[in-house]
Amino acid sequence: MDAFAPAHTVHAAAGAAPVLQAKGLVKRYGQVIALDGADFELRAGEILAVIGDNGAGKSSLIKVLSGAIMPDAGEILLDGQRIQFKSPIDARKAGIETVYQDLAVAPAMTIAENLFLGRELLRPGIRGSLLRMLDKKKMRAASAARLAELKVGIHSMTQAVETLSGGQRQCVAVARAAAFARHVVIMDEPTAALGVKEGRMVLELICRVRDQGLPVILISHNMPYVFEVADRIHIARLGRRAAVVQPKKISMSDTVAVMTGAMPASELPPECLA
Amino acid sequence: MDAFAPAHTVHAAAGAAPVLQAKGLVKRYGQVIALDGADFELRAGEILAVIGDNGAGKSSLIKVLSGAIMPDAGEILLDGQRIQFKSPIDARKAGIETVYQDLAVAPAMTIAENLFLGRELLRPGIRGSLLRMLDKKKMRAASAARLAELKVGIHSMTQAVETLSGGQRQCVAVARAAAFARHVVIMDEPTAALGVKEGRMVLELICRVRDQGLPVILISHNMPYVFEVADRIHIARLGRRAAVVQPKKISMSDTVAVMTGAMPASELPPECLA
Amino acid sequence: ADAPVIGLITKTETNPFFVTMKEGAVAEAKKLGAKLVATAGKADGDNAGQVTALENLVAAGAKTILIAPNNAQAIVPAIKKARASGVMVIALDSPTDPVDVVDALFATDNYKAGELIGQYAKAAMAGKKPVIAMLDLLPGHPVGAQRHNGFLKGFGLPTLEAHSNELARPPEVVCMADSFGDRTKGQTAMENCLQKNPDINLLYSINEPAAAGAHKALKAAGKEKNILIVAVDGGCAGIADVDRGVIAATSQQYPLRMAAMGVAAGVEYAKTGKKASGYTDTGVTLIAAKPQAGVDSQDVKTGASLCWGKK
Amino acid sequence: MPSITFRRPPQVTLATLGPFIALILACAFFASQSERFLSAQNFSLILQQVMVVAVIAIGQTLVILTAGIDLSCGMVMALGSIVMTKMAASHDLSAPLAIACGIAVTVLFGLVNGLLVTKIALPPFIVTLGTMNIAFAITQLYSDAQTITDIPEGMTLLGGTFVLGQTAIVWGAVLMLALYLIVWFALRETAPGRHVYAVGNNPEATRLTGIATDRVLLGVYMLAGLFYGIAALLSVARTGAGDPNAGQTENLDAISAVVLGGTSLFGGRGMILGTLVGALIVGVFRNGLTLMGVSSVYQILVTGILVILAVATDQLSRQGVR
Amino acid sequence: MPSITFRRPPQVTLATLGPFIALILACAFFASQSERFLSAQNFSLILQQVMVVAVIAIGQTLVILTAGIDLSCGMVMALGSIVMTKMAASHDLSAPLAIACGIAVTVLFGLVNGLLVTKIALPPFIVTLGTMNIAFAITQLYSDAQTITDIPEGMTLLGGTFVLGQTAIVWGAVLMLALYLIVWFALRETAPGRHVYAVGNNPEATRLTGIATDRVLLGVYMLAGLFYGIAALLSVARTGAGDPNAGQTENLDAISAVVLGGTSLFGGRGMILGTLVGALIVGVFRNGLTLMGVSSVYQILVTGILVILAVATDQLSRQGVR
Ligand SMILES: Nc1ncnc2c1ncn2[C@@H]1O[C@H](COP(=O)(O)OP(=O)(O)OP(=O)(O)O)[C@@H](O)[C@H]1O
Ligand SMILES: Nc1ncnc2c1ncn2[C@@H]1O[C@H](COP(=O)(O)OP(=O)(O)OP(=O)(O)O)[C@@H](O)[C@H]1O
Ligand SMILES: [Mg+2]
Ligand SMILES: [Mg+2]
Repeated sequence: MDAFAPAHTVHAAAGAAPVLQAKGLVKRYGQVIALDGADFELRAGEILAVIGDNGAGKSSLIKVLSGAIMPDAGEILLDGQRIQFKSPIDARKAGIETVYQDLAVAPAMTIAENLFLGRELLRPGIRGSLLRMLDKKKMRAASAARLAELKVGIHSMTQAVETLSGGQRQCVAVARAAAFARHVVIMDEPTAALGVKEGRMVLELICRVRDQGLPVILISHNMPYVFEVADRIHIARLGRRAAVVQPKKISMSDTVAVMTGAMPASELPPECLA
Repeated sequence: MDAFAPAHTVHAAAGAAPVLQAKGLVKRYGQVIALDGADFELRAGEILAVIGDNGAGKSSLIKVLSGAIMPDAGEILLDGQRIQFKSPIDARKAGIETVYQDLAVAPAMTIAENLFLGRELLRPGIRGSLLRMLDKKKMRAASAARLAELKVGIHSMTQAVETLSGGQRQCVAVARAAAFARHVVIMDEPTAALGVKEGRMVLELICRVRDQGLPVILISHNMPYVFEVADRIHIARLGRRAAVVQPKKISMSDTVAVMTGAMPASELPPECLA
Repeated sequence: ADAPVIGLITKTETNPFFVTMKEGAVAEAKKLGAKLVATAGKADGDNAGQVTALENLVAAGAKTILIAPNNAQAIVPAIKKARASGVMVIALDSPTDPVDVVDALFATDNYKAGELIGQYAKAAMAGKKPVIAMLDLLPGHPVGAQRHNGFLKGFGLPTLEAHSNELARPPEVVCMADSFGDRTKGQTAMENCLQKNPDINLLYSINEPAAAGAHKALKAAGKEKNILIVAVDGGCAGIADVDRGVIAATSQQYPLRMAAMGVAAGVEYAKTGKKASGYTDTGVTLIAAKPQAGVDSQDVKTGASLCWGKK
Repeated sequence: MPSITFRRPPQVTLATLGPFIALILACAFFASQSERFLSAQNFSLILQQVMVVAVIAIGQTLVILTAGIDLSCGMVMALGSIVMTKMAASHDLSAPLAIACGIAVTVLFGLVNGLLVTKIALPPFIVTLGTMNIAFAITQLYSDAQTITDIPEGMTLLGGTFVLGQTAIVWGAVLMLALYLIVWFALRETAPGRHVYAVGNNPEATRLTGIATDRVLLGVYMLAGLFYGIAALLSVARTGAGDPNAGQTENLDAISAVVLGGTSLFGGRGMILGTLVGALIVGVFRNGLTLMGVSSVYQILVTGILVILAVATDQLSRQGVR
Repeated sequence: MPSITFRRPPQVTLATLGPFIALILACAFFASQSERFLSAQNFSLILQQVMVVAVIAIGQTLVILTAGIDLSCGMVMALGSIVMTKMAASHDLSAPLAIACGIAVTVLFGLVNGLLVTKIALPPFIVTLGTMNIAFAITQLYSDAQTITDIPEGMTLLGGTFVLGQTAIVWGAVLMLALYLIVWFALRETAPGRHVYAVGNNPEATRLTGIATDRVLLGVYMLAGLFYGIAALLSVARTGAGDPNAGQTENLDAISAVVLGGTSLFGGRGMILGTLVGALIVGVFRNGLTLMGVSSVYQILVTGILVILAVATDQLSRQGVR
C-alpha cells in the first residue's frame, strides 16, 4: 500500500517507507485511556487530516508524535527507523514542528520573541557566536514578513502575545511552526479561532508547505477545510484509528458517520480506504 | 425598524425596545484601538451573530457588554434603560451569561465545581442557608445532565477541568452559560474547538435557548453555522459595526466580502440590511 | 549506669559568646563523664523556641538543664514545669524574673558591665565634651538595655534603672542605632551615625564584633584616631582589638566559667542528689590597654589569658 | 469516549497523602532511634509545641491558597498577645474582653492587608512586608518592650490539661485540631470555601463567573487575622506571658508548614490538613533529634537534609506510581 | 485592523519606572528633612551599604524570574565568605585561590539547588529552605562560630576606594553596578537571557518550543550561586572579616528588593534594574531615617509605612494613567 502514494501529491517519494509511523500507541491518564492502541502512518509529501470527536485522542496522538508526552506502550518510526522522543527537543531536532491546540506561547513575551523562541537569530560574528547576542531587528522583520503572509493585521512585533486577540495568537503559533519545519509539520486545529480570511490563508500555507515537499498532519473539526486540502483522512475514534479514507472517493457524510460511530468502518466500500 | 422583529422569531416582543443596545463604544489598549465607536443592538428573542476578521473587536465588544471590561466611551442600554456594568457581577445580576473565548474556567477545579462556580447549589435547610454547605451530589447530577444534553462523553463530574480535551472544556463553558442565563446569552466562539457532533449539539442548544425566549449573541467564524441559525448578522470591522444584514436575503460570499473589506457596506442592496 | 544527661539551652546558635559557652560545657561534660545536649533559641529574643527546647530536653531524660533565658519572664512557667518534674534548672548568663524560679544562677551583671566601661570612658574623656554614639543590640532586648543604661550611669548621665527594658537617651547621645551585635550591621550603623554627626568622639558598642565593624567605618572615614570606643564581652578577638587599640576598654565576662560551673553542678546532682542554689556572680572585669586613674582595670595580657574564662 | 467513570483522579489522593507519608517515615525513624519517642505523652508534647505555629499556618494556608503570602503573620500574632495581656494587666479588663480586644486588633490587621491587596492591587508580599514591620514596631512601643506576666487566670485556660488514658493533653492542642477540622470542612464542603480555591486558581475566570473576588480576598485576610489572634491567645496560654519578642521566626515557619504540606505557592491547589502535617513534621524533627541527643547545630543540618529527603521521597514515589 | 504601530506598549515603560519614581520620592522626602542627605558622599555611602544585598539580589532576581525562590541566598553567601577567609587564614592559600574556593562552594550550592529543582522537580521553596539550613550549619561548624579576621590584603581590595570629584567611591560598589549592567544586557539582548523569561512565563510552552528548560534552570541556580559568591567576597572586603553571623536577614532583604523592584513572584515578568532600585530604596530609608535621628523602633514603623506608600503611589499613578 505504501508504494502507492496518492497520484496528486507530486513530491511523494515513490516506494519509500512512511515518513512517520506509529504502532499500538497507548496512553493512560489515571483511569482515562486517551490512546488505546492507536496506529498511525504519514506518507511523504502528503497532507494527512486527523479527525474525530472531542476526546477521541487526537491531541494525545500528536503529543506523542511530537515528544510532548511519552506513550505507555507502542512504537514510533521516523523514516522507517525506530525512534524514541524523550522530549520535544528530540522531535525538533528531527525537524518536526508542531502547533499545539493550546498554542504553547509565552504570553508576556513579544510576538517576535515567541516566533523565534529557542531558535533566536543571533548577531553576525563574535557577538552572536560568543555573546549569543540577539539580532532583534532581523527577527522583527522576519516575523512581520511571516505574519504578513497569513494576512493577519498585526503591525507591531513588539506587542506582548497576551494582548493579541484569540485568532491573532493562533496565527503566531502557525507561523512559527511553518517557518521552522524541515521534516514534518503537525497542526492541532490551526484554524479553530481564525476568521474566514485568516483561515483560508492558513489552508494556503498548508498547501504551500506540502508543495515544498514536507508532509503535514492537520487536525481539524472543519470538514469542508479537511475535504478541500487533505490527501488522506485518518479517523480517530475512542483512542484508536477507526479507518483511513480517501477524501476524493468518500462523501463527507459517510466520513462523519464513521467518525461519530454511526457507521462501523467495516461497512465502508474498500475503494474509499487509503 | 425595531418594530419589525424577523417574522420567524416567534418570541420576539413586538415593538419593544431592543433588549441590549450600545452606542459609540470606544476601548483603547495603549495605542491599539480595539473598539472605535461601535454600535450594537440585540432584539428580543433573536439570535444575533457577530462576525468579523481576527482582531476586529468582537471579543472586546462582548466583554464590554458583559461587564468584563469598562469602555472608555459610549453607552449601554438594557431594556431601554441606561446601565453601567462595573464588573461581571452586575451583568450576571442582570441575567446576562457569557461564554468567553478564553473560556474562563478554574483549571484545577472539577467540572461540577466549574459549572456551578458562584452559583453553588446548597443543602436544604439550615445547613445550606447558614453553613452554606454544598449539595455536591445534586450539582454532580445536574452537571452530568447538562453535559449529556451536549452529547459530550464525559462521565465523571469530579474530573479536574485541566485534564479535559480542548473541546470538552469548551462544552463545560457553554453548558454553564446556557444553564444560568435569564436575560441574554453571549457566546464567543462556542464551537471553535468542537467536533462535528458536539458543534451541532451546541447549535441546537442555541436554538433551544432562543425558542425559550432568550436572545443569544453568537460570535463565530463558522459561516455555515452562522447562516444556519442567525436571525440577523452584525458585521464587525476595524472596531466598528460595518453593517447588520439579513441572512435570508444576502449571500454568504457578499457577507464575507463586507466583513473582509472587499466590498463596502454601502454597496449592499438595502433589502439585505436588517 | 548511663551517663547523666545535661541539657544546655543558649540564646542563639551563632553568637560567639554562647558558642564558647557551649564548647566549655561540652569539654567539662566530657571530663566529668556526662552527656551534654546543646540546643538554642532560633534568634535573639526567641522564647517559644527555648520553651520547646526545655520540654524536649525533659522528655529526653535530662536531669539538669542549663539555660540562658532569652526572655526573663516568659520562660518562667516552662521552668517551673520542668522543675516540678524533678529537673534541676540553672540559669546562665542572665537571671530569670523572678530570680528564684531557678535552682541557681551563674551570671554576669550586665548593668554593672555597662557601668564599668561608662566609668572608664568618663575618666578617659578627661572632661572633654562628650558626643556619644551608641550601637545597641536590637529593640526590646533586656541585655541591650541593661548595658546601655549601665554605661550611661557609669558615665554619670541621666539613665534608667537596671530592670528597665527601655533605652535612656540623654542629649549627649547624638546617635543611637541597632547593631544586632553583628559586625556588618555595626559598620552600617556607624557609617550612618557619622553621616549624621561627624564629631562623634565616644562610641559605646553592645559587643566587640559590632565595635570592630564600627571601627572599620571610622577608619574608612579617617576618624578612628579621634574617638574612644568602649564595648562589653571580653572575647579573645575583642581583647586582641583592645591590644591593637581598636577598642579602648571592654568589660570582660566569663561564659566558660558559667558553663563549667553549671555542668559540674549537674554531675554533682546526678551523683548525690544535691542541688546547686543561689546566685553566683561569675564576675566582670574591666580590661583596658591604658588604665585610667580612679578606675580599676586589668591589662590586656591578663585579659587575653582569661578571655571568656579560658583556663 | 475513552474515559471511565471514577470519583477522584488518583493523583489527588497521592498528593494529599505525600506529606503524610513523609511524617510517618520520620516517626518510624525516630521511634527506631529513641525508645522515648513513641509514647502518647511525647506526641501530646509535640502537639502542644506546634499548636501556635499550626494555628498561624491555618491563616497562612488560606492566604496562600488565594495565591498570596502573609509575612506579617508572626508579628501580628505577637501584637495580638501583647494587646490582650496588656488590656488585662494594665487596664484591668476581664479576660474575655481583653482577649476580644487582642483578636480585634489582629483582625484589623487582616482587614488592612486585605484592603491594600484588593483596593490598591498591591502585591501581598509587599503589603505584608510593610504591615509586618508596622506590627512589630507597635508591639514594641505599646509594650515598652516589656514582657507582660501579670495576666488573669482566664487567659491561660487553654494552657491547662486534661487527662486521657494516662496522657495529659493541653486544651489548646484540642482547639487547634478542632480549628483544622472546621477549616477542612469549610474549604471542602461550603461555597465560600470553594471560592477561595477558585480565586487562587484563576482569579480572572473567577471574577468573570460573577464571584466578588475582592470580597473573597478580604474575607480570607480577615479570617487569617482571626487565626493569628487565636494563635496569640494560645501563645499566651502556653507561655503564661505576653512576649513582645514573639513571632519573629513564625512567618517562615508557617509558610514552610504550608509548603511542606503540599500547598502550592502559586495558589488554588492544596489541602489544609497537609499544613497540619507540615507543622507536625517540623515539630517531630525537633523533638526526635533532641531525644536522640543531637546538638542543635547538627539538628539544623539534619533538618535541612531531612526536609529535602522527605519531600523528595514523596515526589519520587509519585513519579514511580505514574 | 484597529492597531497602530508602536515599539513598546506604554504599560511596560511605566511598570519599569514605578519603583524608580518611588525611590526619587523617598530621596526628595529625606532631602527635605536633613541637609546632610543630599550629598555625593552620602550616596556613595548608601551604595556601599547596599552592595552586598544588591549583588545577592541579582541572583535572587534570576531565580524569581524563573518562578522560583531562593531562601538559601544569605546563608550560602555567609558560607562562601567563611570558606574564602578560612582558606586564606588557616590554610595559607593565596587570596585569588582562596576566593576561588569560596565561590566554588557557593556555585556548588547553586548546582545542588538546581539539580533538586530540575531532576526531582521539588518546589524551590522547599529545596532552598533545606539548603539554607544546611549552609547555615556548615558555616557554624566550619568556622567554629568564630569571626575570621586574619585575612590577606588581596581579599579586601574591593573594599578600597578611589576618589571621583571629592567623593570617595568603593571599588565594590563599582563592581556591583557593573554586574547589574552586564546582567541587564544579558537578560535583554541575548538568547539565554530571553529563555530565562520564557521559562518563568510559561514553562510548559517553553519546553514544547524545544528549549531545554532544565538546563536553563540549572544555569540560573548556578549563576545565582556565583553571584552569592561574589557577594561573599564583597562582604569580606567591606567588613574585613569572615563573619559566620552574616547572611541571616539577607534572604528576606534580597527578596524584598526584587519585589519592590517590580519583579513578579510568579515569574517571567520583571526588570533587573528594578531590583537595584529596590535595594537602594531599603538603603535610602535606613540612611535617611538615621540622619533624621529617628530611633530604631520608629525606623521600623516608618519603613513599614513607607514601603507600602511607595508601591501604592506607583500603583495608583499607573491606574490613573490608564
Ligand atoms: N492530562 C490529562 N489528564 C487526564 N486526562 C486527560 C489529560 N489529557 C487528556 N486527557 C483525556 O484524554 C482524552 C483524550 O484527550 P485529547 O486531548 O487527546 O482529545 P482530542 O481528540 O484532542 O479532543 P478535542 O477535539 O476536544 O481536542 C480525553 O478524554 C481527555 O479528558
Ligand atoms: N489586553 C489587551 N491589550 C492590548 N491590546 C489588546 C488587548 N485585548 C485586545 N487587544 C487588541 O484589540 C484588538 C481587538 O481584539 P479582540 O480580542 O476584540 O478581537 P476579536 O475580534 O475578538 O478577534 P478574534 O476573532 O481573533 O478573537 C486586537 O488588535 C487586539 O490585539
Ligand atoms: Mg485536541
Ligand atoms: Mg475574539
